[in-house]
Amino acid sequence: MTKKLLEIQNLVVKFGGVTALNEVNLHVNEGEIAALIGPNGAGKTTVFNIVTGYYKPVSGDVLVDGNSVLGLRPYLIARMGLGRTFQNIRLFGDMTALENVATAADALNKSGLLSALFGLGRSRRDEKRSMETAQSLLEFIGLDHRAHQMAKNLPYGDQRRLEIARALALNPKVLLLDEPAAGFNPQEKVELGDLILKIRDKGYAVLLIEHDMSLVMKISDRISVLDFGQKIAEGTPSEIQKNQRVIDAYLGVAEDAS
Amino acid sequence: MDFSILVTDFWSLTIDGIVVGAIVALVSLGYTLVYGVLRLINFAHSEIFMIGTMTCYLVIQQFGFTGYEEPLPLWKFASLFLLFGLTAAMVSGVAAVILEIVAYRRLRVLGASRLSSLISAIGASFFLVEVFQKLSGAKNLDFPRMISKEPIFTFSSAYISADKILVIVGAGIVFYILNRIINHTKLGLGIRAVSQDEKTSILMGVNVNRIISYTFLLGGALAGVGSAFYMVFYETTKANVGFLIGISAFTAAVLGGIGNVRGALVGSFALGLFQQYTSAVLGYNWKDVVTFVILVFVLLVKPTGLFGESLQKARV
Amino acid sequence: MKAKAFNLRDIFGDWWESATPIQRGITRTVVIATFYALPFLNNPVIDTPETSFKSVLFYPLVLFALMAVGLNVVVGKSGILDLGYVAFFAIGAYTHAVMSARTSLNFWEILPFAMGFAMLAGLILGLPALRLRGDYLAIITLGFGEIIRIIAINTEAIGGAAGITDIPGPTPIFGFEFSVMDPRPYYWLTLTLLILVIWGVLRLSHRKPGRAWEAIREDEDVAEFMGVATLKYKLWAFIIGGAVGGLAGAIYASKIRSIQPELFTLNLSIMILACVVFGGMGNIWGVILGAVLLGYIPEKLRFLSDYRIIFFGLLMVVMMNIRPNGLMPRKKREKFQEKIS
Amino acid sequence: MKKFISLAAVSALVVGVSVTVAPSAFAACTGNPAIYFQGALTGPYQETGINEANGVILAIDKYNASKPKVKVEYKSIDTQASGANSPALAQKVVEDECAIGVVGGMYSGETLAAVPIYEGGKVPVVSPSATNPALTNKSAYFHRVVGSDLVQGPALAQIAISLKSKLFIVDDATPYGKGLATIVKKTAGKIVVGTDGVTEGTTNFTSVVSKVKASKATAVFYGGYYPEAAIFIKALRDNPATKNVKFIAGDGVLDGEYIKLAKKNAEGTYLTAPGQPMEKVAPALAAEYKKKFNRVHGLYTLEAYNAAYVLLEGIKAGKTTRDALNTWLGEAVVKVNGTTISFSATGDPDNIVMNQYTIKNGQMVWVKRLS
Repeated sequence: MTKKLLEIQNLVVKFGGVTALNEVNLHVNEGEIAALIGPNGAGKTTVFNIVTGYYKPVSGDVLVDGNSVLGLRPYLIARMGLGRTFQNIRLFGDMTALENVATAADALNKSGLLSALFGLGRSRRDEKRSMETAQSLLEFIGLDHRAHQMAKNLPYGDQRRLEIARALALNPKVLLLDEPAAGFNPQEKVELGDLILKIRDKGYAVLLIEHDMSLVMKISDRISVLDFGQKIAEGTPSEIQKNQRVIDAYLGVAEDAS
Repeated sequence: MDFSILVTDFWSLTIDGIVVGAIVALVSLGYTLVYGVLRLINFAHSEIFMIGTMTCYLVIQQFGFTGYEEPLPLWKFASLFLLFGLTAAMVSGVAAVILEIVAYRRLRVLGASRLSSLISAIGASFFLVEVFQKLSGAKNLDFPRMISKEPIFTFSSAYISADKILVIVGAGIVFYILNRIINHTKLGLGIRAVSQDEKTSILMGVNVNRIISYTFLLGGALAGVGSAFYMVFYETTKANVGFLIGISAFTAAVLGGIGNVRGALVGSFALGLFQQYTSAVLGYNWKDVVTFVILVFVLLVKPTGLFGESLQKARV
Repeated sequence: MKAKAFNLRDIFGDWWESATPIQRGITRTVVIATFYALPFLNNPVIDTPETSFKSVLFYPLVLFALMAVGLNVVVGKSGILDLGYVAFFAIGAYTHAVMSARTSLNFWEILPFAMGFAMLAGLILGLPALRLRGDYLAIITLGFGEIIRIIAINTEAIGGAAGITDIPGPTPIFGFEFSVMDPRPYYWLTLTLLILVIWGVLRLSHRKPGRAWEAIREDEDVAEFMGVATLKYKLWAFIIGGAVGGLAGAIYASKIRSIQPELFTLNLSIMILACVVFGGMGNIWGVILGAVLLGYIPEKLRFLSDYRIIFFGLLMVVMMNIRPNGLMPRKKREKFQEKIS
Repeated sequence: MKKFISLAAVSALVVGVSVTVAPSAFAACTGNPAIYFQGALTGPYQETGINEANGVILAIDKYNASKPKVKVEYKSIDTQASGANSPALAQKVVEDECAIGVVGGMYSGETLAAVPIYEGGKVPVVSPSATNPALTNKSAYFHRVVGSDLVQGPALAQIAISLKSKLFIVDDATPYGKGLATIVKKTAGKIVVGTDGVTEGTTNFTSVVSKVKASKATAVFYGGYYPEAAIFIKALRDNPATKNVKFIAGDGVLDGEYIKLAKKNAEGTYLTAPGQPMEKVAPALAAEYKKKFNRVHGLYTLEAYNAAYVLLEGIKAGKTTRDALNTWLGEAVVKVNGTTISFSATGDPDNIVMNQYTIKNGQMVWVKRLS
C-alpha cells in the first residue's frame, strides 16, 4: 500500500455562517502529483490555508505523514513537511533570490539567535548548510545566475519559479502549488510542467491547484474536483475528463479561465 | 480605592463621560476615515483639531466679545455658535486637505512606506504646534462664557446644563449627517469603495485623489465641529491642546476597530465613559494605565478591535 | 555595460569589495579613530552655538544613535511599529538610579541588570502585544511608554514625580574618570558600546535571525508559512531593542545624575523613531546618520530660539518628501552574473 | 584607480582630523566675569522666566553703572524650564571660564538636572525660585534665596486647618506640584478627605470635580501651575455642589495669567509664596523696573534681583573666581531691599520668608507674612 503523506479527513470550514468546505476528503500519496481543480471560489485555496494552519476548520482532521497537525502554528506545520506557493506571488521582495530560499532553509536548522550572535560552531555549520541548500535549489530551477538580485526585480516567470524553490527549501513531504502557471505563456507552461515532473522525480509529492487543464491533465497522477466546497469527483485524468458531473459543473464553465 | 462613588455619582460621571466621548468621537472619526482610505495614522490630525479651536477663538475675538459674566440670550448664542462652529469646520477641513497635499500626497504617489508618511506627519505636527505656540505666546487662550452652565435640571446625581445638552444633541445631529453622507451620497460611496479596495476603485473609474481629499476635508471638518463643542464646554485652548485629545481619539478608534466608522463612535463613547469611571475610582492618573491594559485584552480577544473587519484574514 | 550614474555609495561599495583586508582594516581604524577624536575638534563650523558641543556629542548625538540602532532592530529590520521605545530607556535609567542607591553594586555591575530588566519588560509586553499587527501594535506600545512614566510618577518608592537625585556616575575604568564635568568619557563609553552593538546587530543581520526579521517585515504570513517562528523572532527583536534602550538609559542616568519621570515622554519615543525613518529604515548606517542629524540640528538651531522647532518640523516634512525612504535607505547591492549557457 | 581613491579618502580623513584638532583645555577668560541666568526665556513658562531674567539684568546694570573695579557681563541659557535641556546648557556655562555664578534655575525640575553639572564645574548657583526640597543638601554650590516647599507645604496646610476645612488634594504630577502636594498632605493630616492627580496640560477636570463632590470636601488644594489651576477652579465653580469650596494653591499658581484665565473665579483663592511683594517691599525698584523694561514685575522678579545682588556683592568684595565666590557665599550676610540674606550649610536661606496672597478685584493682593 502506498503511504499517504497528506490526508484531509471530513473537513468542514465555515466563514461567518457560509460553508466554504463541506466534508471534504483528500489525500496525497508518496511520489505522486495530485491536482485539485474547480471553478473560482470552489474552496481550493481554502484547502491550502487549512492544511498549512492559517485557518482552523470547524471539524475534520489534517494528517501530515500520519500525524495530525490541527491546531499547530503554521511554521511548525511547514517544518513538518509542507511547503507552499501562492496564487498571487508573495516573495520577500527586498531580499535577494538567494536569501529568499535561505530563509526557508533556515527553518530546518536548530541553532538559534544567541549562537548566531556569538558565532558558535553549530551556527556556522547551519549557515553553511542553508546557503548551500539555497544555492543548489537555485541551480535546480535554473536561477543561480540571479542569486544576488532582489526578488522584486526578477522577471515574472522567475519570481514564480523562485517561490517554488523557496518552498522546496523546507524539504517538504508535500509541495503545495497554488496556480503556478498563472500568467504564463504556452511555452513557459510546458517548461513548468517539466519542472514539476522533475520535482516529483526528486522524490517530492505535489499537490497542485491549477486552472490550466492541459497542464493538469498532462502531469497529474490523480485529480480531485471541488465545487461549492464539495468534492464532486476524484480519479485519474482520463476518468475525470469523462466524468459527466465534472463536465456539467465545471469544465464547460471554467474553460475560459485558462 | 473607593467604589462607592460609582453608586453615589453614577449619573454625574455617566453624563460627563458621554459629553467627553462625543467630543472625542468627532476627532476619532477623522483618524478612522483617513485610515480607511489610506491605511495610515494621520498623526497630525490632533493639530487639525487645534486649528479648529484656534479658529473659534479668533472668530470670537473678531467680535470683541467677552461675555464671561453673563451668558448670552439663546438666539444670539445659537447664531454665534453656528458662525464659529461652521468657520472652524471649514478652516479645519481645508487645513486637513492642505496637510494631505503637503505631507502625504507625494509620498503616496511614490509608494513610500507608511512610516515615511508617519514621520512627515510628525514633522507637520511639530511645525503646526510651534507656529501656534509662537502666535499665541505659548499661553492658554481663554474662551468667553457664552452659554449658561447653571444646571437646568438635575437627574439623580447629575446636573444637566445647557452646554452638556448642546454637545450631546449637537454631536448626535452631526453623526446623523455623517451617516447620511457615507451611506447615501456618491461621495460616501466613493469613500467606501476606496476603503474596500483602492486598486479596484481606480479600475472602476473612481478618482482616488479626489476621494482622499474629500475624506480629509470631511475628517477635518468633523474635528472642527468637535473643536467648537470643545471650546464651549472647556472654554480654553492652547497650541498643544491636540496632544491629549488626539491620543484619546486615536485609542478610541483602535478600540472600536480603526477604519470602521461605527467602531470609532462606539470606541469613543466606551472610552469616555470608562475613563470617567476609572478616574473616579482609581484616580485620574491611573485611567490611562487601566485603559491600555483593557485595550490589550480587547485586542487579544479580538485583534481588530470591537468592530474591525478582519482585514488580515481576507488577504491571503 | 551600462554607464553607471556617479554615486558615492556605489563607488565606495565597489572599492570596499575589492579592497584587501589590510586596506579595510586601515579604513575601519581611521573612521573609528575619527569618531573617537571628535571631542577634540574645535571647529566653529560644527560647534553648537548655545550648548556645549562636547556635551551634545554625548546627549543627544551618540545616545540617540545608540537608541536608534536598537529601535532599528525592531522597526527597521522586523517592521514592528514601536511608539513606546522610551519605556526601555526609562527602565534602564531607573534601574541604575535605584540599584546604585539600594545596593553596593557599581555602574558596571548594574549595566547587565539595566539591560536585563529592559529585556524582561520587552518580554512581558511582547508576549501578548506581538500577536497584534501594525497600528494596533503601535497603540499598545505607545500605551506602554506612557504607563511606565505614570507608574514612575506615582511610585513614591522610586522618588515619585521628583525622581531620583544623587545618582552616582560610573567608577573609573581603564584610567578614565567619569566626572560630571567632563562629558567626553561618557561619549567614548557610549561610542564603544555603540560599536559593539553595531557589531552584534550586523552579525545577526547577516545570518539566520537577520533573514527571519527581514522576511517578517516583508510578509509576516508568508514568513510563517516558510517555517519562520515569527512570534519568537519578533520577541527577540523586541527584547534586543529593549536591551539597547535599557543600556542607553543606564548611561544617561549615570551622566545626568538626577532623573525625573518627565524626562521620559512620548516625544522621546517619537524622536528616536524619526531618527530611524529619517535616516533610512533598516540600514544601520542610515539610522545612525539620522540620529546624528536629528540630534544635532536642533542644537545647531538653538540660536533661533522659538523658531527652531518650527524649522525642524518643516525640515522633517521636506526631507521626507524629497527622500521618502530616508537619507540612506536600505538597499542591497545587487550583483549581476552573466548566465553561462 | 581604486587604490588611489582609497588612499585619497584615508589621507583626506587624516588631514581633516589633524587640522581641526585643538587643545582641549577651556579657553581662559579674557573678558569680564559673567553671571548667567538659567530659566525659560521662550516656551510656555517664559512669562515667569523673563520676569526673573529682567531682575538679574536690572541688578547687573545697576552694579555696572556704579563704576565698580570689575564690570560684570550678563549671559543666559534658555532651558524652556525643561530638565531635558538643562544639562547640555549647564555644561556650556561650566566650560565658559568667564562664568563665575548662576542665577537659577527657575523651576525645580530643570534645576535638579543641572545642579550636578554646576557642582562638577564648581560654579556657585543661587536660585530665586526653585523650591523642591530634594535640592537641599545636594551640593555645596547650590543656594537659594527662598525657603523650600518644606516651609511652604506646612504653611498651606496651616491655612486649610485654620479654615476648619475638609481638604481635597490634587496635584499635576510635576516634581513641583506633586512634591508640594505630598508635603501638604503629610502636614494636613486628618483633615484630608481625598486626593487625585492630573496631568500637566489637561483640560478635563470633570471626574476630579465629581470626586471632590463625593468627598464632601470644603476646601481644595491644587499643587501645580496656573494654566491648569485656572481651568480647575472654573470647573469647581460651575458645579453647584462644589461651587463654594475654598481654593488653596502654592506659588505656581500665583501669576497674573491665573487671574486673566480664571477671571472672577480666581477671587478669594488662598495662595502662598516665598516670594515677596515687590511693590510693597521695594517700590522704588519696582518703578525702576517698570521704566526700564516697560512691563510690570512679576512674582520672583525681586528674588532674582536679590540673588544676582548677592553674587555681585561678592564680586565687589574681590571674589572673582568661582571658588572664592562660593566660599564667600557661605559666609556672606547681605542686606538688600529690606531682607537680610545669608545661607545655611545646606544652601537654604537662614531667613525664610513665607507670604500669603489672595486675589481681590482682579488683583494679586499680599495678605500677610506667615513667617
